Amino acid sequence: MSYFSDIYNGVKTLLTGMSVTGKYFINARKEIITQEFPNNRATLKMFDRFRGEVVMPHDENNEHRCTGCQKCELACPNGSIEIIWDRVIDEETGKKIKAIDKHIYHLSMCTMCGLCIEACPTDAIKWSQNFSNSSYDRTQLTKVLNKPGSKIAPGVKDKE
Amino acid sequence: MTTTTENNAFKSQEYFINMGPQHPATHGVLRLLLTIDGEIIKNIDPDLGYIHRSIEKMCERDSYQQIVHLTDRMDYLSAHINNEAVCLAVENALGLEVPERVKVIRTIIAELTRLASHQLWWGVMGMDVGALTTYFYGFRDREMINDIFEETCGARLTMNYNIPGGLMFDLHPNFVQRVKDFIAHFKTKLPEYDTLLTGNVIFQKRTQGVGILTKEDAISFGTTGPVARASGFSCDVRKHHPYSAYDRVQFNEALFTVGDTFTRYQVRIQEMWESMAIIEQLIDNIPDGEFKTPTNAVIKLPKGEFYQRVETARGELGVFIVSDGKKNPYRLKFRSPGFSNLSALKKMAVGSKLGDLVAIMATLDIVVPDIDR
Amino acid sequence: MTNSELQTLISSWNSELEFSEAESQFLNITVKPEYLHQLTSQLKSTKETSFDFLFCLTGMDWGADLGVVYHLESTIHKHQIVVKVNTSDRENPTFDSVCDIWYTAEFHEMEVFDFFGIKFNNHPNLKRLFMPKDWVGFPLRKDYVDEVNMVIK
Amino acid sequence: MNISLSITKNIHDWLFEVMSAPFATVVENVLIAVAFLAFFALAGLLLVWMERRIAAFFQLRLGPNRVGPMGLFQTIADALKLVSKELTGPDKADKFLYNLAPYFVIVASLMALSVLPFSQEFHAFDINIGVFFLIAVSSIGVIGILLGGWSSNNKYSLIGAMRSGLQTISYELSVGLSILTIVVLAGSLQISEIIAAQQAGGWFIIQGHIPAMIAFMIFMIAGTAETNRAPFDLIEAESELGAGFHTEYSGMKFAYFFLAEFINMFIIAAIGVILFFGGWLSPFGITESIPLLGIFWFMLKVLGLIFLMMWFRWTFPRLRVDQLLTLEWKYLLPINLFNIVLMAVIVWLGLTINF
Repeated sequence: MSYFSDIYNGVKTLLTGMSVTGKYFINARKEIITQEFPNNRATLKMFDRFRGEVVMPHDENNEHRCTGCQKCELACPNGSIEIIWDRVIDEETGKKIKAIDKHIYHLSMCTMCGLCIEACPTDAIKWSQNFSNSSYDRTQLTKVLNKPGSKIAPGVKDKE
Repeated sequence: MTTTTENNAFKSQEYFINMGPQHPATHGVLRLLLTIDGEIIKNIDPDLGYIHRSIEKMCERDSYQQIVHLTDRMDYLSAHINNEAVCLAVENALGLEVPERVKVIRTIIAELTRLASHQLWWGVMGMDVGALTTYFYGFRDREMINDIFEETCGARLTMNYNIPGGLMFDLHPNFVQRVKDFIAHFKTKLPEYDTLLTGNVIFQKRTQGVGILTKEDAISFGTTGPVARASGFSCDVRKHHPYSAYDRVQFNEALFTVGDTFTRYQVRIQEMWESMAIIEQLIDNIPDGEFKTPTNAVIKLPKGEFYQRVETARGELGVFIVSDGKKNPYRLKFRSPGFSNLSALKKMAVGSKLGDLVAIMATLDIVVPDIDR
Repeated sequence: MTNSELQTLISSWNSELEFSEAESQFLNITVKPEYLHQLTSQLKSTKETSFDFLFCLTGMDWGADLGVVYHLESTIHKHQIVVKVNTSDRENPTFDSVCDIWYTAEFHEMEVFDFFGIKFNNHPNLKRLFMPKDWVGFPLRKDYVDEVNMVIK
Repeated sequence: MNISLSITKNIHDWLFEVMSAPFATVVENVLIAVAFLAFFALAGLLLVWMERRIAAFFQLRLGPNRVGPMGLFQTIADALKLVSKELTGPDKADKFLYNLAPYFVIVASLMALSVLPFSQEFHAFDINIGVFFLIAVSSIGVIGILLGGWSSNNKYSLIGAMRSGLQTISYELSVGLSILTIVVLAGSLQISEIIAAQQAGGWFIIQGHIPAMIAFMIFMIAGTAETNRAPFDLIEAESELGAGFHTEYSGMKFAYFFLAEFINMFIIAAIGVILFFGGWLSPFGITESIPLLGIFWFMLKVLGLIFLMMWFRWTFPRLRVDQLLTLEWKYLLPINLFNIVLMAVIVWLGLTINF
């Protein structure tokens, strides 16, 4: 009679379901996947390619590789990058060349699409793996990427 | 609940209820204006646009490289597939042939995206019908895929890994091993999904015979993806209009005929098996070669109209580009799967109960940013 | 059916259709607004064509004209076609609704109305779907100006 | 040798020695009330913590683990937060009923608590219709839920309240009938006598074998429904109704509902233990001589049944409202009626298993 087989099957499926959760309950110690975030901050390592924020690496002589070509500024879909540049006289050739005054990066507008880093011909900017970018003050999210007093590394030229 | 003078005590007392924009079952900021009689739904009137960002208007302003990252923000659960759609449209318009390696990698990541999307859906489906634990089991497995994405693409959700012409950078060396580990892991966990939820008598009673959509209606409402395939409408773009590497893999299109909530559930479970089969066929033979074909820094499409269809986790995504030869499109239309699927909701849910509506919404697998764009 | 067969068949119904395959991967039919409903219902009901799947409905602003582009597919014969309809009336553009032929058009036409201000006759529930009810203007038109919210590069 | 516990009796005697009778009665009642309120709060908090911890383990999470050892003080912290919160309510609510509703729920569960025996001669109120009293009192709670849902002037709350009404009315039958099955076996409504009968002849779940087990299963299902917990949490149904009947409650008023739910769970589990698992009796009578350990055994069994209810909750999907009624009227009720007859026949023919 289907009435009783219904009850039997129903109870059976319920018990199989309970066996799955029960198994996890017993093995809870091994199976737990929670990461206790602020506690593991010291050991937490992001993947190399993780897109945290855009940074401009400087070498030990406080030199960066940005020529001020503005390709990143053009590539950015959101206008997160603004470059303030000037023309200076190149010491080697004596010609006037572009040099950045400030490479301004608005982290608050950035969508981490990576187009600026793709566009950069001299690898002047790259991703950092810094992941906790929140801040109480919005103005702190506007960053100047080149350090004060920094210069362009010698030999870095715009590819024409 | 105002009664007019015409209404007497014996007439049914219909009333309005606002389901959303803040409601756990609408999965985002979707507002449904329900007309309800007791528990029975009499009418559904969706009100959209709570996260409308005018992506189509923004696309008319942006260059073709920049458009790609906007599509991440549409159906964020199939972000990679959305990217792929725009890239394929641009490549086809340019007549650009991408390397084999790119095609295979795109296909693998697209299937991983589909798996991740369906895992999340499975968890949420369980939660919507009241079994909260499924959510965490679904997320546990999804995390592994997200880690794979993060290692290779640098982001977990909005990956932006595709660019017109290929990929942004090459695969991470660990990628193949990680994917194999994941497949091995998930093959033991997917049967557990079935024992926990699919076989459960309460779940079956909640879903079987609920929200039936016939094949004719499924076609007429333009539903695609699992929703349409549950009704017997064979609409898998991967089969009918193969793109990337789908022409060289063997897989079955998950087709059912009943078209109720339970079959829509089954389609997605079966699609997870098929996705794993596709990945297994490709993962060992990723061809060597370049990871992109160089394009001009400024891409200009020839004058004309270009249409590209891809199969996202929710159904068919269409990208319709009208170009006037400039560096940005004249008009770009996204035919989003969720929007058409949502239009069938009224047909499915009117006459059923409030609890059924939640189950039906769960199997529509709505992602509101995809609908609002 | 191939595109040329489709063209021969469909042109026999109505002499005022314009066919074109240039700059597109589909066969394009441009139809006058007054014949739109007749043509589309014929496209669906005729056995040889049976375009039962409207997979995309796009509103267009061609600069001077406003129009709608219908992408159709037959789930039986697997052929596709594009139907275009245009009007030069920018003040009060009106077409016939096709949502009695394909139910999906109901939502898509609401979207087109919302963004382009194109009205559809016989539409059951034409309202602003995405934009607020009191929004002024139709954002996807080319002549739409919003100095506050729009950033032009 | 029996060390008599008789805590309540001793206190009672001592009070009546040092004071005049009317005054002593008042003091005694106040003491009992304070004791039960304290128990209510503590047990509620502990059960909330237990639920969260157990749910976390089912779901591969850690659960609360920051405040106190193993997060034990987490619920106390939460309660403090709730006390300090502003009591907001909808403008157009029926203020009087809206404020009254939480107390109905609380009073109902407190009254039911009063007849539970925690050990031998360790209960407040050993009334001779004890089981009947429990059934009667436990149905008061639904009035609070109905009032709360109705007076909130919120349609979701109203739907939740209406669902709760039909659910409680239906499942009250099953709880009552399955209890009745055991009363047939015990031959008494008084709780102390029910336990005494089990002391003499073994726990009722063994004594009454098949019908008792059926009755136990029905009791657990119906009891879960009575406490409005998943898979019968239609009145809250967070994915359908937001929070159901208590959507509009905040702060301590919400906490009353919340605590009452857990105390009701405790009560249902306690009734189950009293009727089927011998109350405070130890298994095989191993600690019969030390009545103080009765508290331990009683709590252990109750927590066991509560764990079972939590296991249900974190495994099963929710039923739909018509399926809820189908389950009761088409399955549980006919089986239950048949079961009573079966039990009566077994008792009549003396087919019970006695040790």
